[in-house]
Amino acid sequence: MSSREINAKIFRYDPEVDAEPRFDEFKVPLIDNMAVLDVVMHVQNYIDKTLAFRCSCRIGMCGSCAMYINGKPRLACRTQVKSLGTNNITIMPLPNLPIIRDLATDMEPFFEKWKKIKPYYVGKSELTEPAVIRPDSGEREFIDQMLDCITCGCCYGACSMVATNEDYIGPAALNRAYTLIADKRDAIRIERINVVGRSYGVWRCHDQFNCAEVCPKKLVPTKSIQQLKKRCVLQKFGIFK
Amino acid sequence: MPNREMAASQRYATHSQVWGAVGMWAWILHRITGIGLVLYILLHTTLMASSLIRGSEAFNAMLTILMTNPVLHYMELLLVGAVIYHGLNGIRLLLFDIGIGFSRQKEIFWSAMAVGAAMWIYVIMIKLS
Amino acid sequence: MLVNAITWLLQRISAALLLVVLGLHLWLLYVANPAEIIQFSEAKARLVTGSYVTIYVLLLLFGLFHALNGLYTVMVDTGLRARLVTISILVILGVTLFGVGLYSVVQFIM
Amino acid sequence: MNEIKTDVLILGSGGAGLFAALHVYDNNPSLNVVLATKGLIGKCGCSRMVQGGLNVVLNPADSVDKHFMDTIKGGGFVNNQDLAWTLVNDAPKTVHELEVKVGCFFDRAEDGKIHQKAFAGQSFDRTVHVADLSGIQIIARLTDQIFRREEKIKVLEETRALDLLTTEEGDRVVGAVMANIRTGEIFVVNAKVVVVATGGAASMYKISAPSFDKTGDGMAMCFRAGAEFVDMEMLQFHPTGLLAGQSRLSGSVLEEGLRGAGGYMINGLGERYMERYDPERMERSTRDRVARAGYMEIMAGRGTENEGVMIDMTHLGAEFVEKKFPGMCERVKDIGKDLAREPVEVSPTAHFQMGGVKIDIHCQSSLKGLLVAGEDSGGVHGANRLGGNGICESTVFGRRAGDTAAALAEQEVLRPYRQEQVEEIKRRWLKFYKRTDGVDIYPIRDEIKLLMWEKVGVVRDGKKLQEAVARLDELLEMAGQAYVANRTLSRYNMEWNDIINVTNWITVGRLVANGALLRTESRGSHYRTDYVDTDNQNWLVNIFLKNKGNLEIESFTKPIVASRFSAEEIRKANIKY
Repeated sequence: MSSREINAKIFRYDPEVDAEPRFDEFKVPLIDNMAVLDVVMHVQNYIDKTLAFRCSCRIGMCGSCAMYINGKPRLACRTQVKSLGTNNITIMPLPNLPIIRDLATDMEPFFEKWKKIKPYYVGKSELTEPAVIRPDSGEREFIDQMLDCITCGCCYGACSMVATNEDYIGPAALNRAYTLIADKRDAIRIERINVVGRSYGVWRCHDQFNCAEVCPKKLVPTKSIQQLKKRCVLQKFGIFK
Repeated sequence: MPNREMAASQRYATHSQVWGAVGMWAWILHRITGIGLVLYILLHTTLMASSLIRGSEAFNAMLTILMTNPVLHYMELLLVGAVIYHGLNGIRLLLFDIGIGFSRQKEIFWSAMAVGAAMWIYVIMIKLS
Repeated sequence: MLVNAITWLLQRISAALLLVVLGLHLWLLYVANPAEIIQFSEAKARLVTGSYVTIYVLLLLFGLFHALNGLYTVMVDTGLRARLVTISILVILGVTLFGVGLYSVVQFIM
Repeated sequence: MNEIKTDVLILGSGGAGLFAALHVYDNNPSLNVVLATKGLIGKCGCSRMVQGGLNVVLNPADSVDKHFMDTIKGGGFVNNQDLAWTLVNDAPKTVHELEVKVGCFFDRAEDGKIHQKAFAGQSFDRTVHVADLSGIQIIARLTDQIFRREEKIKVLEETRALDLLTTEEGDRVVGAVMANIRTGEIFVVNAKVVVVATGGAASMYKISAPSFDKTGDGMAMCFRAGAEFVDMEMLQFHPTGLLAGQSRLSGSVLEEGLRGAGGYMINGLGERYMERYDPERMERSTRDRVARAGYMEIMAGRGTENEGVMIDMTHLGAEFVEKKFPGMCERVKDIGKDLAREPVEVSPTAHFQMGGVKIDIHCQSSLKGLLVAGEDSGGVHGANRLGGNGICESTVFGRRAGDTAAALAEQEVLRPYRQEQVEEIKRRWLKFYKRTDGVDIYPIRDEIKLLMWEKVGVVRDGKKLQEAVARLDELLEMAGQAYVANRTLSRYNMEWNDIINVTNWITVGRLVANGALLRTESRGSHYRTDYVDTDNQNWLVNIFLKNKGNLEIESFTKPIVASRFSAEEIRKANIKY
């Protein structure tokens, strides 16, 4: 890391024009606190203006800039160049998603599946006031940890079950389903259980932990999915209502 | 509006994987050993029955072949290894299924591997002695 | 299609039981029985007791279910479409093998 | 060219845009809504980035009157009091709806009720929050509710509006010309009502907090369409923007709750410098004062070597800080520092525009058919916004805009747009593709960021403002001469989008600079070294700006809307800013 220069190898592909993708190499000066997002922005602003990528908030809250960086899906804004331990950075688009151009992927399949689990809260009609839930009651212990999902798609890109089965709903959507199914305020939990219990749902997860490995928010979707499996079985025996 | 139609023309997607993760390797090995064991079980049941159909002498002859052939002898060690791995990693998976060990999945994997290695070495020593 | 939940659960249960039964099987073969080559007569001698027979029948049952259901899971994971056909084939295969295995066990008892 | 006809067109998918769409649907599910957003839905813009939370009166010991007084006091008394009153009055309803209908779950206090934390500039602990990253949950839940109503709410992602379409008389908005960023396709949305909620343009400063895609597009479009603006000189600097060298992480906000919880601001010499500026409230003073104090310390040479000051949380105990502010600790860790265990370098950072399009309490702008909500609108916060009133504004007024839009869409008919205006707009934005040579947009972008920071920044004076006004006019001209490197590439062309972004920045920047030049006093976030005093005799007025035609700026002033706390009372209270 002594060199003040970064070799960035960036995936280029325009589906309308190119038959095959290619890699372009760029030399980018290293600055302090440089994030991978700084690298691609430098390239686009000052070297090759035609590069395409997506970003928005640059502080890891919007989840727009997920890319496959040095062998792992990561948020470009939250990945410090220093943390990669090398000056050679290979940047590719997020796996398992169609490519719009270069590093910008089409999140459509991800959100189609997201919508499938009915990701929206439907309050119970009798709940007209904010529920009174004491923090020490333990009722929301695990839900609140898993609510921080920013739908960046890193887990979706990392999941080899998504890669091999295009119907699999994927970790992010299942995690969201869990947060709603475990939420006692919600009215359509059984409906959701019936969705996630189908063959494209929780049963495709085989505890690989790739999602947890790459999640920039340090969530463990595997655990949410396990909780869902348990509830599916309980519901089958009429215990979960 | 045009967004939706867009997707169809853009079929290309990369499927790069996360190779650094322990869980990924654990799963791959679990699958490989699993499929191997399925094949073995098919072979095992049919071989047993097909030799027994011809009586106890045929059975003894068959087992003598199976248990003295040096190649098969080493293959058998592999088989035992596969069973040990599949079983121990299976215990790890069962732990997850009852909700234990998510934050320690890597440590659990390596501990299971250590136990498995000891068991396998023990079997190898018995077999080769 | 909550049959998924049941097969998933059965896969876990069979796994847990296999750990015991297969463990016993291997123990008998490698530790308790130091003989180089297994003889029909020895095997027959072991299988006279009812508990041994039970172990082997269970081993057959759990083993086959676990193996074939596992195989099916692998196929579904990789995007299998012809589900019903596959299930039918696997069920027939399973039943046949169970019959074949049972035949072997019976040979030892008789 | 494609054309979409709809009842309501909503631009922007932050708190205001999403809530507006939701309320149009919930008021009348038969109405068609088109929700266009420049990025991915719920992901672009700043509502998502909200950290602190949302000010609301829930506790019986608190009162909306107190919240109102805090808001106008914090705002230097130039707030539109009707709007400020609407804000504080609707806030409880909004939080109620967020919890009960939308499904948010805010942090709970020991007794199981919603927890409210301390924020600066407030007489009561009333900020509702989800740890220290509240925006994620608020916006994620709202977005999911949009998905639920997808049949009638058509979401156009990565689709930006280029300009608004008006009738011949110019007094009514009838839709917008849009560009699909992914395909480059230009098309028209013809609507009965247009809701603009795209956010401000604080990103035009060298050190700034907003997300990159928020470039004041809505404001610039409204200006070009002829809407009236109010108090554009009022642009807030947040006192604690993280300093990360040249990295684009620089400027991202460390939340207000840090100061609320008792964090110290110290300068390069280790002094708690707020003693000199607001000895009474110290670090819990309003943002404008703390930001200016920091800036002045830096200017006086008492800053750190990277031209910053420091926020020090260490005396509160590492465990407390890590538990209460996990998101902030994480963010600081990215640049190799430890918020819980050492002082962290920060700088004032351009954050929020209090000024904006003039609206009434129904979000109606000066043009018929044009509703504006959220940061694009002006008047709610006066000269300075309180922390926690931001997402509060966007949700409160987003709801209102939705209600108004539904009512209007039921009454109004769909009026035709003018094809020649469409052609003109297309010419304006597509000319950059026609040139083979011209101006590179990125040096212009870098220049405007520096220009705004140095001349229209935390501390201003007449001479610098005049220079800025003149230079901004030149830069607008120059940006018009820009060209794109690859003329045939209309699909996801970031350079073309940046040309539009920079043009919109300059458009809004001109309003800020001109407004600042007109206001010859200091008040709230507007501070002039040539007029350091707050002049309550002459300047309890709002400055209005609008497009005279040809992008020339026309200005006029009106006394403040003081419907609840009169100008006389304000003068008597004699609070200096």
